[in-house]
Amino acid sequence: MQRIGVFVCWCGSNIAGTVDVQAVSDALAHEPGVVHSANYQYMCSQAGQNLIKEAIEEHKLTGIVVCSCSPRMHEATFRKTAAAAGLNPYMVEIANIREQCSWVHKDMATGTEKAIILGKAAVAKVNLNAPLTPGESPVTKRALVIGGGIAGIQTALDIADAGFPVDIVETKPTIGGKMAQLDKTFPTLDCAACILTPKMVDVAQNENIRIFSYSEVTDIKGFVGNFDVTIKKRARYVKEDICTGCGLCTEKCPMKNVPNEFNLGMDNRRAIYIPFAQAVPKVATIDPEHCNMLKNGKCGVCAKVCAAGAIDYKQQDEYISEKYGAIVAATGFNPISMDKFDEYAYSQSKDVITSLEFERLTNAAGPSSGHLVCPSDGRHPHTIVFVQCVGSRCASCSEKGKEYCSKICCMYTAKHAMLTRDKYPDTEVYVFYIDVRTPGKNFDEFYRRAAEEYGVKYIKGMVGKVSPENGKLHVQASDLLADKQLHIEADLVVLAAAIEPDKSARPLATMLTASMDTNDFFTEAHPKLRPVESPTAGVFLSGACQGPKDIPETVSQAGAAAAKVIGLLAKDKLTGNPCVANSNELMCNGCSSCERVCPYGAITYVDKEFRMPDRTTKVRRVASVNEAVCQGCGACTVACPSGAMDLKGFATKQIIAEVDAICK
Amino acid sequence: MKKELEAIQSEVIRRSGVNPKKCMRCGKCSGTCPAYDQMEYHPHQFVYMVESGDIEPLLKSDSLYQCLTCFACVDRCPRGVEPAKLVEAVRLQVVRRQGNNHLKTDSIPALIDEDMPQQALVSALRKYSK
Amino acid sequence: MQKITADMLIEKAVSLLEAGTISRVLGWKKGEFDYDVTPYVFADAESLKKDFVFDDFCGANFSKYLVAETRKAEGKVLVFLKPCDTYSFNQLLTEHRFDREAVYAVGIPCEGMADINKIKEITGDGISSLTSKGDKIVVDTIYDGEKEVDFASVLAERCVSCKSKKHVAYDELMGDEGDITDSARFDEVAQLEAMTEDERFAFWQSQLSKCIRCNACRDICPACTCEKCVFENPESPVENKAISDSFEEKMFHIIRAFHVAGRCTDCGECSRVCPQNIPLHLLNRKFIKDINSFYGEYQAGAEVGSRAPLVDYTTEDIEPGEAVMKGEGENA
Amino acid sequence: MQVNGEYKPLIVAFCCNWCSYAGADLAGNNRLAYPENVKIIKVPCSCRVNPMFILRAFQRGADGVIICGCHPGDCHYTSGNYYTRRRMSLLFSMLNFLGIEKERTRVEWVSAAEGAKFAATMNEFTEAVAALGENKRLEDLRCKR
Amino acid sequence: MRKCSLDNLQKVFALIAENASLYLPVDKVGGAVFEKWQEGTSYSNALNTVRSAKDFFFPQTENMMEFKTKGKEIEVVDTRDEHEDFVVFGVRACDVKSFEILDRVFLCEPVDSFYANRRAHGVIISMACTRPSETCFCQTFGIDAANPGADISCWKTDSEIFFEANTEKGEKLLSSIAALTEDTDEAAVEAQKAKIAEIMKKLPLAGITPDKFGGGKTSEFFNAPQWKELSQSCLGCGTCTFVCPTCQCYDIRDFKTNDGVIRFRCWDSCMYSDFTKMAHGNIRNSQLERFRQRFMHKLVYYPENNEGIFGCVGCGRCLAKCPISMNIVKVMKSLGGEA
Repeated sequence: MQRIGVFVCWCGSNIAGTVDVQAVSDALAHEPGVVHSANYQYMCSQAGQNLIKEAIEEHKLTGIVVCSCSPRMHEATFRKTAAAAGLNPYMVEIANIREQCSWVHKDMATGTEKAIILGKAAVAKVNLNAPLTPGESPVTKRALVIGGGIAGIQTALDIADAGFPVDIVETKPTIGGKMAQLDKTFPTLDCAACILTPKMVDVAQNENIRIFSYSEVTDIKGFVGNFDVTIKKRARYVKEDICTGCGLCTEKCPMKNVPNEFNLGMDNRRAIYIPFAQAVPKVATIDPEHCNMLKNGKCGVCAKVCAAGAIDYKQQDEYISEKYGAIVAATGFNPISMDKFDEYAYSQSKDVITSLEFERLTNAAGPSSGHLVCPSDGRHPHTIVFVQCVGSRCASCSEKGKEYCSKICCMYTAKHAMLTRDKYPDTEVYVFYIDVRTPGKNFDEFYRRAAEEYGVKYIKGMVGKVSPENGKLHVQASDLLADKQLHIEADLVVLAAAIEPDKSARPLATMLTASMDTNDFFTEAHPKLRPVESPTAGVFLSGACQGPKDIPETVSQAGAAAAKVIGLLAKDKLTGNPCVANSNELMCNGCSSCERVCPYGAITYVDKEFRMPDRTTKVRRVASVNEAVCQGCGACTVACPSGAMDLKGFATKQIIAEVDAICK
Repeated sequence: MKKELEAIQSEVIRRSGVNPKKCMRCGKCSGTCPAYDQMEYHPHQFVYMVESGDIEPLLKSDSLYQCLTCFACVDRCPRGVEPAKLVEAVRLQVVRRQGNNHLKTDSIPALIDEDMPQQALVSALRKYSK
Repeated sequence: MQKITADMLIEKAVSLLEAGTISRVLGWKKGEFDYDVTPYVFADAESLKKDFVFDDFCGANFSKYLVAETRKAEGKVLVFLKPCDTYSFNQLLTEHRFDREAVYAVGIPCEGMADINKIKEITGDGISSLTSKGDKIVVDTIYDGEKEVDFASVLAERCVSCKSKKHVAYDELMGDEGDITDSARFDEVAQLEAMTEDERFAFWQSQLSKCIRCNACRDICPACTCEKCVFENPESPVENKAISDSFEEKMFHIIRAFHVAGRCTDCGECSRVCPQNIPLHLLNRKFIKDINSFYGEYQAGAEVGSRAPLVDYTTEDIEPGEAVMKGEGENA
Repeated sequence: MQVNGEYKPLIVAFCCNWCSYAGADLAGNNRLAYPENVKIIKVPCSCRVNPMFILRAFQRGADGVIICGCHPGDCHYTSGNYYTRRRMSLLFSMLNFLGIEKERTRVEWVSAAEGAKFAATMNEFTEAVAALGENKRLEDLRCKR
Repeated sequence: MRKCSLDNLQKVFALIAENASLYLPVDKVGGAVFEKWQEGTSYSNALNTVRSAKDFFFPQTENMMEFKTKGKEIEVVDTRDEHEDFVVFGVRACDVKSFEILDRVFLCEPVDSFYANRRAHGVIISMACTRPSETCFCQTFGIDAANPGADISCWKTDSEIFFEANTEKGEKLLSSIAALTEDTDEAAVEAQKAKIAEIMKKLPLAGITPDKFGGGKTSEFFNAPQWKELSQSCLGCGTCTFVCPTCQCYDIRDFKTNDGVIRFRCWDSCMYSDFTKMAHGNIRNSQLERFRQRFMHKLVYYPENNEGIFGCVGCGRCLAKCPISMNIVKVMKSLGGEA
């Protein structure tokens, strides 16, 4: 029989205003097992906690019930309190009489009655609680960063600097990500390459970092501290360790007309290529789709010109298995497709471009060597129209774009407009906006400078239609403040396309058993308090895969994720959640139902010898739970017809005791 | 009068099925409207005026009949507000309240020229009569 | 009348025994009357010849015996499987309830089994002998002498709606292989679905209140092979022995049906053995019908290792609210 | 369930720890009222809810049972609510087949952000159960003395 | 001896039902059951009910008392309800005999007051069997289907029904329906008895004899090798015990209500794995032991303690209902009980 102490919190007037706390503690004092019942103004305060500690000692309590706010608020607090007084923390149950009682009911009588019933349910449960001890598991001191953009780079560098080995897996032939494609960065206008490429070099040179470029993660098993990951290193047909990155092959390759994805298809590359000059690793890659040698067995020019002998047409995909203690998702973003925005004539005219294409056009290493030209004919554009919120802030019912604000467009559009006016004062630049959102350090100043000093014409309104006419673009738009419809003959239209998570994020989330929101952004464990952690233990989030963000934000989140990873890897052992499934082997009939529903693969089967009541022995196949892997969802408990599978902390008997108490 | 206008407002909202509160004032409807120049009140203003209850001027405005019901605004509105349906709903209110049609069937032949497509006739009849 | 005779099976069993392929035979033993057969483990040719029987009354399935016998390490057991038995056989294998290597399975054709109660409805009580004769059964009674009944008219209910004459598991097949039949086995369920809620409740209240909790349905059920049933386990909060105040029997039958949902092969044994003649198979069939309609056709036991619908899901599954409406059938 | 001679439906709500229980908390934070006869039992995941719990609740005097979990696709354990969805689809269809009023059982997906939905769902469900009257068809007379 | 026309039977029922609840076999889907008579309820012609008549004195579940708890206080509440007068009509000879077997258990010291009260308040009207089934073997245990006994014996012909009171209770009841019955000689009944006797000889199980069994035979049969093969088919369900008119084992259990505990008893079956499970475990751990217990009890232990009376009445219910057709007849035969 338990000796239970009940502690009813007033929460100032939050509870006591609607619940007669004295009546609650009096009523619960008569419940079976209860030997002490008290109430106090603020149970979570130091004084309140001391009250609990003293009672545990004085009344030799074996379990306590705290009637207070939601367990989501203070369950951990009271568990620590209990532990400090020598009581197993899992002998604590919380009756939520604030969020689920005093705050939703107005009448004192009903509130009090409900609080008593909730208290009784908690007492009934504690009566069946058993002390639980979390299991321990070792930590593999190596981290995996998935995605080699600025987010992944920064996370990897920070982890490596703390002395832990890190692997970066990047699907592209080089790390660098979107930032490598940018020209300048707002609001300081420093050149993206100038600040990014040194970091890329740092990564390459860091002894603690391995880069798996042109690779992808194909399988993840295991759990926090002990992930088993399979990485598919795609064949690039070039021996990475031998290639010097001299680039001769990329000049001699006869396949000249491969669209260059780095420049968003605005120019061409060869079948063997290095994405850009500062690529890391600076190694050539053969594009098997376009290489004549790989397709038809004819050519072999690159092998002939390669002095190092790095070309290997027979190279195969390689699968690497590695163990990691922590995984960071840094899969980044992409602009959305413009397919559904036909009104802007993106598919009809080469002179309608996205902002990322604009970045490449103005980048000195871009297809036009930094000269701002119309992609259709190379002429200098005199009138440029920027359209904001293309696909951002769309109602879900419109099914065209995204409901969220893409956050970065206002600022990069201001940057583009400003840079254009700075470099080409003869251009007319219009920016059509719905709202200009500039909450960031020096952001609004930047935007105002574009409008005030650089003469960018900011027009409140939207472009309704763009139509190519006589080599020009006829832009029809509204100017809401002037209450006019505008008709502009533009040379170039730049669309600030909404951004969305990379397509690889969804399958990765499935492998990680990490949750995602409806937009396929990774969900954080807590939107405010745990913003860089996934709810799945050991999985962390860095950069735009968690939500739209700019470079400074990405870098700070990347650092934060690294700090969390370092905190994890610094531990030798992890203590798990003790509320895990356990199988009563005597009852288990080995039917495999539980194994099939377990999302974590925590259940395996073993043949065990049993001594039967009739003094014979028999060998039976029974389920066995890996407590370090089990996350305690309880799916197995219902799949099990014989009731052999139960969940510690949420045992069938405990839940039924609660049901009984509530239904009295 | 105020009461009556409120009644019209709620009737317009109910009949059109449009929630003008969804409008984020981007003006894309007006940017897209082919009849913009003919209209006294433009699509985005329609939405705002219905939302704010400023319906009286709309009832008197010719804009009601200038809307071509081409649905470009409906197609392009990023928030799914559907301004054309609002215009139609206001128009219907006016037509009903007048007790007669905006265009009499008899007066139609005079307005027809040879190039007018059959479709336009039918849609005009639908639009201008009860 | 069965196309295969006891003599043919005895011959097969004896030859396998003699060849050393098997050490014992799980079969049906002659009873007191011509209609009461008992599952029995025959260990030698002599007892087989004396007592082995196969006739129109060999309905009882061998699942429980198979689980028990294969745990004895004494060589292989020969088991004769009618088509419906093979589904249970596979389902037990899927759930690792016995070692396939310990069994030699011989598939035998089945023309359906007769229901003695149906026969008695025609002939009355006092049966002194029964003989199958083509498509007739000749019944001799102490009151009215000899009577002939059509085999088809006394076919057990579960055989009338037989789902398959095809064997899905065997080491060896005797006779001709049949086909999966296009049975109307869900008609009864559909009729109940078509009733009003009140009518359905009245129907089941009157049926389930007959239950005496003898557990025969559970103990014969090939899917109920738990080491210890939750209703019998003192550790379980639902452990219960008695029927009482009209709740416990509902709890028992709902939970039992739920536990075997997706695993029940629709063998119909539960209804056959119920001493109170409760149509328990309708509960299981309701689940099967719903599973087919919600998640696509699924036949438990058709394939070893198939994933039962309740331990599976798709992200597009029907929502419970819609499911309940859909579960009311075409009539909803 | 009778309270002072008046019928007040007793609703047992099983809420998953990660979404719906938090949603209920949010309803509380926003002071969104719902009937006091809604009593919440926390489970780690909606897939922890055994049909036995539901029947037990009815046996002991509940008039309605609702299971709340994360929206499909959002389960903290990735797949728990998908199993819940299948299990409850079949169970509730079976209860309906037995003539138990289908309005007494429900599954609702309530996210941690949907405090308003939680309160609205509870109000609506309570009303629906209230309209049915007391649970007679799954009652246990021994519990009603 | 009294008689009345079958046309008047409903009137007799109505008259009896004025003073006590009257139960009689009624045809239902799936077999006859005892049901309370109401206007229009018709008497079944079935040979026997699916469940035996023991329910009237020894119901499947019976509340014994209730504990109400309030806080930490307990109040004991008497919930007994076995004091209602009732009449059971149409009980067959086998079931009538079963009451004697139950009486010897429940009415010996210490007397089971629940059972005793029900016995005291119940009047049994029996009915002779004219068409026994092939599963009947009551004669094995010296029961005369033609002389069913109990408080009142009845015989039914095509047009009439004959009553003969055997006890004081029976006399009283019979006199209460005197207005609807008339005196008669015994000729018709004697003719029927003779006819029944002829039929009994023809029954297939007529040759089964209990002579080999009885008190003092424990050592002879306990370790008989036959138990192994007899029990191997047994599924361990409780069908035989629950349809049996003489099985009298019960379990006492507590049911937790919303405000206390109901202590009730319910039928138990020696075939169940948890039968007689005690703190140290179970005394009969294999199905063989449990199976043997049931038949040894009926054929050896019971007669040993009850002057040679066997614990079986040959009603044949277990023969008809066992899922795998294992039954006492097969056991007796296997152990040598065939003439």
